[in-house]
Amino acid sequence: MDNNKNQYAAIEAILFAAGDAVTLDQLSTALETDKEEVKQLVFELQKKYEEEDRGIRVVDFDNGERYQLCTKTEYYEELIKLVNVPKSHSLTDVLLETLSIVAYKQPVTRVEIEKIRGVSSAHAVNKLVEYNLITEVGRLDAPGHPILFGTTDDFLRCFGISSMDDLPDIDPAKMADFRKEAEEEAGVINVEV
Amino acid sequence: MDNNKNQYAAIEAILFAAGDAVTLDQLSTALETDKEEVKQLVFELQKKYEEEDRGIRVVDFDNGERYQLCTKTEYYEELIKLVNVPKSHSLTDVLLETLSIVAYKQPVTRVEIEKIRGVSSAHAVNKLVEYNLITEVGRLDAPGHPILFGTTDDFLRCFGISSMDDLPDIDPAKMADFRKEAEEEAGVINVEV
Amino acid sequence: MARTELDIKLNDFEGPLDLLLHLIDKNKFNIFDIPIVEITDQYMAYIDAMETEDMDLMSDFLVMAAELIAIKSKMLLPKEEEVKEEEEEDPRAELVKALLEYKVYKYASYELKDMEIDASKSFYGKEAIPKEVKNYEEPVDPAEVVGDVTLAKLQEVFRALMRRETDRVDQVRSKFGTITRDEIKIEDRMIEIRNDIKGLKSINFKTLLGRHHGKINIIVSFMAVLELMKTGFITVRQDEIFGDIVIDSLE
Repeated sequence: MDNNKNQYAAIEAILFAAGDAVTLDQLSTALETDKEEVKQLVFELQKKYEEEDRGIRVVDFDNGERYQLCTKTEYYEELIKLVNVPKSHSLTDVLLETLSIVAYKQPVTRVEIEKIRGVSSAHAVNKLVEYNLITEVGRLDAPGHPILFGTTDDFLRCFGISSMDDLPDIDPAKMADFRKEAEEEAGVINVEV
Repeated sequence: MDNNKNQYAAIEAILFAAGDAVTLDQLSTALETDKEEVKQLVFELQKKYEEEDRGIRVVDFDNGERYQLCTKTEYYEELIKLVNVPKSHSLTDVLLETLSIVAYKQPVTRVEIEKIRGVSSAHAVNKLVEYNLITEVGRLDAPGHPILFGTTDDFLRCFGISSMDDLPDIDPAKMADFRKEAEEEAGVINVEV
Repeated sequence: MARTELDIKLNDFEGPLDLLLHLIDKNKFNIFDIPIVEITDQYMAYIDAMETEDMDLMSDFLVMAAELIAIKSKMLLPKEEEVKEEEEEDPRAELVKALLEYKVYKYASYELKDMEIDASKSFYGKEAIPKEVKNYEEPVDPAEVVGDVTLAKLQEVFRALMRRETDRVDQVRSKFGTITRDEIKIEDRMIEIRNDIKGLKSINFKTLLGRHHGKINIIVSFMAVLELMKTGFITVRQDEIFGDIVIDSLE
């Protein structure tokens, strides 16, 4: 039997059965194959799923640290006719705003979030924790040891990204864009930001 | 795009997302395709899953009234490696005590073991049976016909002896010695029992 | 400003920064050169018209109002020498920085919203571990379990157990209550022994036991003998260690 094929099938079986994300370590242990090879196998499997016009695909999180199966978005139409769409918590603007701060600034404390938003954010933070989109990732080494928040795997799934690298750019370049925009509008340059 | 291929993908996506069994009616509705055709499609899909050395397959219930995805049994081994965290097994003091009683007093019932140990020993006995160090060797001819336990061949192998004759003597004479010893220590005078 | 223009609840804004960005946008102000007097006036008008029962939110808006007023007064202060002015920081700098940073995350949150809509079209599966796998128990290698436990160790454990078992029985001595529930009581046995040996010169303890077999009986008999000795009905002799115990009646 083609050994590689079996490995693909084994990965598919594992990912299917697990339901949740499976770590590269777990796959490597289950397949008794070293991690680099597993990574390569999954990569090829991902391509197979693409090519063969399959209904599912393999998503990877954190650059191949964790893998999970999910349906292709193309079949959403068929799915909603049948599968009870788990009414995903509607993320209000407040929650999205708070979430974007956590996503880009993590690990971040509630106080830092509030400083950026200019408004108390306890409720929003609690809701996001409740939705398992953010979670405590540690404590700040400061008086009171405030909780540091970071995003979860559910965050990645919810926004269809595989790692924080896939977040839309809002780095200094984006900031500069905003400034340029504003400057162009007014033709003034005078504040150091 | 090949229409059939898309239908296969749609079925795969639906079955994957549903998790549970999906009825032919539901599939027919979701695909907007009549039932006979859907049946044929699923049949072909089943064959694809077989042929392509895939890790999952479509099982059907009630002659194609309901369908569900499941892992191929060939890959159970990998799943077991994924799910089962290898536990380290060793003889705890409790197990050791229980084993020594079975070794030297066999055949012996659980009640007798408990009488000697002074505590209930069901868990320890079960564990030793699970480890195949002791096993049922018969039934006591008494009310309830309690199980008599004795040591196994694995026991002999593990302790590097070839038969129970190789056990350090704890024959009745020896047992009496033990008791005597114990009684002496306890300050009880030497009494013939 | 007409009341109708303000007919937006403050709850419609995420916070004071959101409101300020709205005002800047609406008035087409330059964010780097905000006309502080004007924006403060408009801001205050919103606050006055504010309908919110959320005191937390209200206080956040009020804090910003105070800040705006502080900036305004700083800017209205008479300027010192020309040279100094260039080095002096614009009182609005902090606010602008905050507004820009906030705007960045607000922008990002819109992007996230779009991404969420797309991502929600993918479905994840449920755990589907077959029962056989779930219930599977790894067969344990007995050799691994035994490890380096030797036969000698096993024997040692057994010896210790036997010793402990005797100890446990001996402890009964301190728990007469539990014995009295048995057929024989020490008191009864004392009477029996007194009757048995009455008129006899002496009797061997083993003979005395007679039909009284069993550990408990031996112990109870022995305790009874000790008791009778204490109360002066008998004396007890033992010529050598582990030798026979001979009981002499004093009655």
